[in-house]
Amino acid sequence: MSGEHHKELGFFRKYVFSVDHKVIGIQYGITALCFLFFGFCLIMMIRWQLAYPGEPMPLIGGLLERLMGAKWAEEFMPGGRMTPDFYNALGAMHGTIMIFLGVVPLLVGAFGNYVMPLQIGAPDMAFPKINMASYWCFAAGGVIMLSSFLVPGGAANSGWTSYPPLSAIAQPPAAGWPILFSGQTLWLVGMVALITSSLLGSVNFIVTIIQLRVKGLTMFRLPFFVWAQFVTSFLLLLAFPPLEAAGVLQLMDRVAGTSFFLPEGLVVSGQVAMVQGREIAGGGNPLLWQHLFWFLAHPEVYVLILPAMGIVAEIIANNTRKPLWGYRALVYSTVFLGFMSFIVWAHHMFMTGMGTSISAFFATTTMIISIPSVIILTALIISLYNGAIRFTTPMLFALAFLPMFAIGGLTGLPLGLPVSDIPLHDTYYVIGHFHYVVAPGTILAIFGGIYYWFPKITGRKMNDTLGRLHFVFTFICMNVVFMPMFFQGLAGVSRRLFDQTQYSWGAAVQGWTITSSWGAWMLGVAQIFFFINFFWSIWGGKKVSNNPWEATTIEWSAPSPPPHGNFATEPVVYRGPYEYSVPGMSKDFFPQTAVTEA
Amino acid sequence: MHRGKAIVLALVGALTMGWGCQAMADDNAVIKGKIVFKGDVAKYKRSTIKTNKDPQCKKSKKKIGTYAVIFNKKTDPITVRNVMVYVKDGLGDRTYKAPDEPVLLTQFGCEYKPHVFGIMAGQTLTVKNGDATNHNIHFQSKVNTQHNFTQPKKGMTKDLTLLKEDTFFVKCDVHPWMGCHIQVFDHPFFAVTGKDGTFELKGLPAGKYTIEAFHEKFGKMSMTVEVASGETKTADFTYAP
Amino acid sequence: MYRNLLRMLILVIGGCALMAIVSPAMAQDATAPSFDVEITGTYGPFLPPDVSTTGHQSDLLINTLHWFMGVLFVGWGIFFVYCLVKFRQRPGHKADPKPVKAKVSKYAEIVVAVFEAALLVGLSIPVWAEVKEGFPTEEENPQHVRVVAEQFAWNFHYPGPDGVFGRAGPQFIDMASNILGIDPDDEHGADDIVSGELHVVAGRPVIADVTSKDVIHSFSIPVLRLKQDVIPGMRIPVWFNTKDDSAGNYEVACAQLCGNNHYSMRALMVIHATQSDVDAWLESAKPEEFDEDEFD
Amino acid sequence: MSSELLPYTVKPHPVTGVYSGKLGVWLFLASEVMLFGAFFSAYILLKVGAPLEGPAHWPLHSERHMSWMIGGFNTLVLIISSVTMVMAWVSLKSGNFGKARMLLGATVALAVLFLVIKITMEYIPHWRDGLTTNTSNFWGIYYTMTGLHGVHILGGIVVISYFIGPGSKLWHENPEYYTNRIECTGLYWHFVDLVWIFLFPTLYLMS
Repeated sequence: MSGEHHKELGFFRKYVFSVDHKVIGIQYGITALCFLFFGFCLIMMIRWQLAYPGEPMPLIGGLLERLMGAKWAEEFMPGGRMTPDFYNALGAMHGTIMIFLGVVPLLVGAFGNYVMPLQIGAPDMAFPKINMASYWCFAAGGVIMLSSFLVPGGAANSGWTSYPPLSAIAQPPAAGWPILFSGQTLWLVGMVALITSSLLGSVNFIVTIIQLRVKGLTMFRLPFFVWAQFVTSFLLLLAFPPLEAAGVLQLMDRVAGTSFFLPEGLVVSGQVAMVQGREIAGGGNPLLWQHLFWFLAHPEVYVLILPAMGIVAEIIANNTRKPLWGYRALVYSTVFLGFMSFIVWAHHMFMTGMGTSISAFFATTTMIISIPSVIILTALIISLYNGAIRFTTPMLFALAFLPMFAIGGLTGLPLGLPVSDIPLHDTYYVIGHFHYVVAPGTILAIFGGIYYWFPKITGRKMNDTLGRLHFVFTFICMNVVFMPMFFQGLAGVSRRLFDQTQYSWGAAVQGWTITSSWGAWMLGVAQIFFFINFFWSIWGGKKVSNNPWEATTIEWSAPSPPPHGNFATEPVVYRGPYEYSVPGMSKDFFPQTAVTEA
Repeated sequence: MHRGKAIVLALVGALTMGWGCQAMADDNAVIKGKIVFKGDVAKYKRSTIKTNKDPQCKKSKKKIGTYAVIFNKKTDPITVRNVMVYVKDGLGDRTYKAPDEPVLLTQFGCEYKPHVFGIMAGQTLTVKNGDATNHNIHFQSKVNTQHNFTQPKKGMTKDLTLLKEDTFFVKCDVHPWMGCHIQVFDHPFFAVTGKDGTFELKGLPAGKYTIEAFHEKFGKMSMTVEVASGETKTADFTYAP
Repeated sequence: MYRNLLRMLILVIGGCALMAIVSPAMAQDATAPSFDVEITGTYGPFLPPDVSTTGHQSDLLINTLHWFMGVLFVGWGIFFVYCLVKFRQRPGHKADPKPVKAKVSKYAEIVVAVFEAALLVGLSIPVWAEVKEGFPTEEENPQHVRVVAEQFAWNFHYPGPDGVFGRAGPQFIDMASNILGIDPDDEHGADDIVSGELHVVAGRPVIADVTSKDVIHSFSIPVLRLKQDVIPGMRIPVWFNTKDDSAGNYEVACAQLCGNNHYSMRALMVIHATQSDVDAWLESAKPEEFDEDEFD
Repeated sequence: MSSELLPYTVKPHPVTGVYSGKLGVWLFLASEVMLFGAFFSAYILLKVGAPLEGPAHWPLHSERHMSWMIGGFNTLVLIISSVTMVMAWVSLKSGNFGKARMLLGATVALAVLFLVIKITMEYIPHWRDGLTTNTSNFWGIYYTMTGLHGVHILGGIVVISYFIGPGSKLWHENPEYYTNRIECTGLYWHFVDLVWIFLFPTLYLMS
């Protein structure tokens, strides 16, 4: 960090192993968008199997055989029909990739890295080299995860939750392959790399927000987005280590023959106390994993939603031309949400044989945590009141986020109450619920964020017509995909079924499944608008000023794109983040850094 | 070594299904015998396996029974079926090439056919689903890859090769009663007793061999047999549990 | 701006309609479940039929919650759309930065909290205590059955006429003839019956001990609103009772991913009208000798 | 990297009172507490849930063949290394780089001694006696936790060696910055010792 180099950096130092938070943010963004698309492709394949179980996949089946070779196709998609193992692998990897390689790196790694230092007026992150290390750990974890598609036996196929004993006994390494080279083991190794990445990142974020705010920027003058990143970073910092511990323990179970998650008297496929062709002692506890896993994975849910709320809040304040309603309530709710998210984890485990008192405790904490979510949503909706709403492209996405998140949040209620959870647990209702939060919720917010900050990153605006088309089709298709899932779930269809028509309740709602699948493929097609718009606008978009949205927060006072070091002179902050439509001013926005009206 | 190579050539030419080979004139020693049972036959009654979990099973085959112990009650003395007899030791460092013909393992009536069989390392094993239901094939191998795959449709086949010597059980996890026993050899001298309870190891070069019999319930038994060129010797095993 | 909104609305509705028309046309005949018997009841996009004596309570909770969610969502939605229309940017309209005094939202939040608390304390907790821990007493003459899950089958262990389960241990397991590993030397085990089907009597409570041999499964019977994860190494008792007029054939499902054939881990549950029907079935499920000459 | 250091890299922030690195290390240690906390929770859960008899039972204290003497000696080694670490930082504060370097060297030497004792006198003999990772869950978690702690020690050795060797250039360029870095390393090192101070009674003394 001591480098006093004035010379121009070479290509590699500038674009590949860069320590500039903006370059790293873009690296994160591009990589994560690729993963997001890859994860989406996986689910589009799954949707075929769900809609038309056992039918050979048109086009894609042949294409994959070409691409991956006949041997691979023979193992995973003989004759273009996917095997149940491959189906499970696609499901598990879809979840893992979307959450850990797609959405979180986009929200935290890309938006957080690029926007947050600019919004606090800092020249860079507090630890630029650690920032770079964080990105490369993430990239390594991603590569390890993806490489597991190529080992015999395929990628991890025990669900993204990887419940042992299944995950401990699944996928023994093929003869002649090193012990680490089986899908589930690679998944665990990849997770350890990703956890390291998020640990490095979260330390960096917290230190940056605490130490590097410019003069005058008190905590309550921070944009809500920064607050969201701040709380998110604490969640990542404190919730991920237990999963790392669990990952190490499961790795030991798979590699070193321990039985942390394997109880006594296990009979797998008729063999007593034999796992992966090896005798085990037994005496472990399968529920230990679930506790450690959900201790992470519930805060993880808030990691997925808080920064998205931050993005939406920024866009709404900017496009209603008035301050956010209840800024302090938003901040307090977010902090409270962060705390509470650590004591609700066992509501994912109501069906594991829980007694009344424990389930009542976790149901109560779950009901309590729903209150701040309601407050945040209400505050964002009330912010529209008395505004002058501009229907810009990012605003459309931000507005759509509100009802979508409302559906996602509300459908969490029947799952949070233990009794109504009994028929709904592990059904498509759950899938519908959390996809409404993460897909039409978070992903719409991400798109909104891309449209919103694109001018800052490139100096050009994305095309509005294409943006609107993208929005309309994405919004419709998302609902066509996920709304039927509630009906399937109520009907009793379990998740993760290779062929739900085996069950009479599954066969009864197969029509809905097909609707949902078509929605997913249409959703894929709708993204063409985005791809064209995104790549075309980088070079051909309309050139705009430094502050095209007439926004108040600090990032808009920097040049677009910001140079190395971000600000020509260190900015000073004089007021809160959302001083829009201040009475008596000629312009309807009053930037944080402006001394007086310019 | 010369003789060994000759055998290999002969095998390549004329081997069918792993055992039974047309050997050259001086490699034609034969060891044959039967597997006799002395003991209480009534103790090992077979019972019907209830397949009503999956109605498709009955559509292929009306009734199936437990398979661990099957006697040939009509032979005299009573002999045991599904015993694997093979040369354990005595072939020295001769090497044998696996035949091109695949070994077929069929799932029919929710039962494996054959129930016990041998295969040479490198030989193709074709697994076929003959039922209109979903079968899962789970190898409990120790040395070879522990294949675990599914054949959801009737008529599906999959070719596998097992590369190393191994003895293991194969199970269907969808129909838990289904099981079969595979032994992988690096030579062609093995046989499984059938309805007459006899076995024959043909085409052996002259020499002193340890032959072993294996039954999944009664275990292993071995004896030493010396054969001269062209000679036929009898080696009977008796299980008396 | 109005025209833009209108255009978008048309696109949204038109798109939805198009999808709704096109997609079911692509539907195929769903493969019928492959049991020999007909499954009782009609199934559709809402809750499946309920044949248990307790299920109406969770149904009540689910229905109440959905009405509540609907009211909240519509309320939010009306306000949302009102804001979008009323406060759209247009010439002559300016934003008013003064924070509105929104008493309504505060009251709404309090109502939400109180309603949730009421459902939790009034319905969820007591019903959970009843469903999960309110086991029938011996006076109510419950039927006892052991449920042993394995990849990928449900095994139901009936104690036989003596009413006592035979001792079981992994060392006795033979997958073809003794799938649960019942000790052959235990006299209580001699009359035990093991089957892949669950047979119960309408109106007689059932206590089932669920265990697993290998991985985590979930014992799920949607028509009974029953679901219990099956954890290896743990023996978890569950209970249920069926309505008097519920005789018929139903499905038992596995609701927790348990491996590649998770989807085919399905069993038949038969609710008989009378105890004698169950006894007759148990008699028929006894092991019988296999005559190899006839069938080989 | 800009030509100047970021603000508060060396000097403490006027409001928070710490420089960025120190805050970062404290946050990192908070995360480490969660990591080892999870392992200790797993230990307790496994111990409580272990079968009472049979091969997988939790070995009694007398069955463990673990000498509290070796463990105790190792504890002492680590405590001394913590002291040398603090002394190194104190010497840097008073500007005595030579002495600090020697003390850092001593810290590394003690850390290596710890690992050598751990491996040659415990791991290898235990493994030879057939006490391996799949003997029982006690041995599994013993190897996992001490192994993870060993990895932390190894990490410390690498970092301190770097500051003795190539990293020491910084002392001549910016002594305060260098001193800060040694302080951060020291914080980490004390934490690693602290983990051992929890591990030692848990694994060696409690029955």
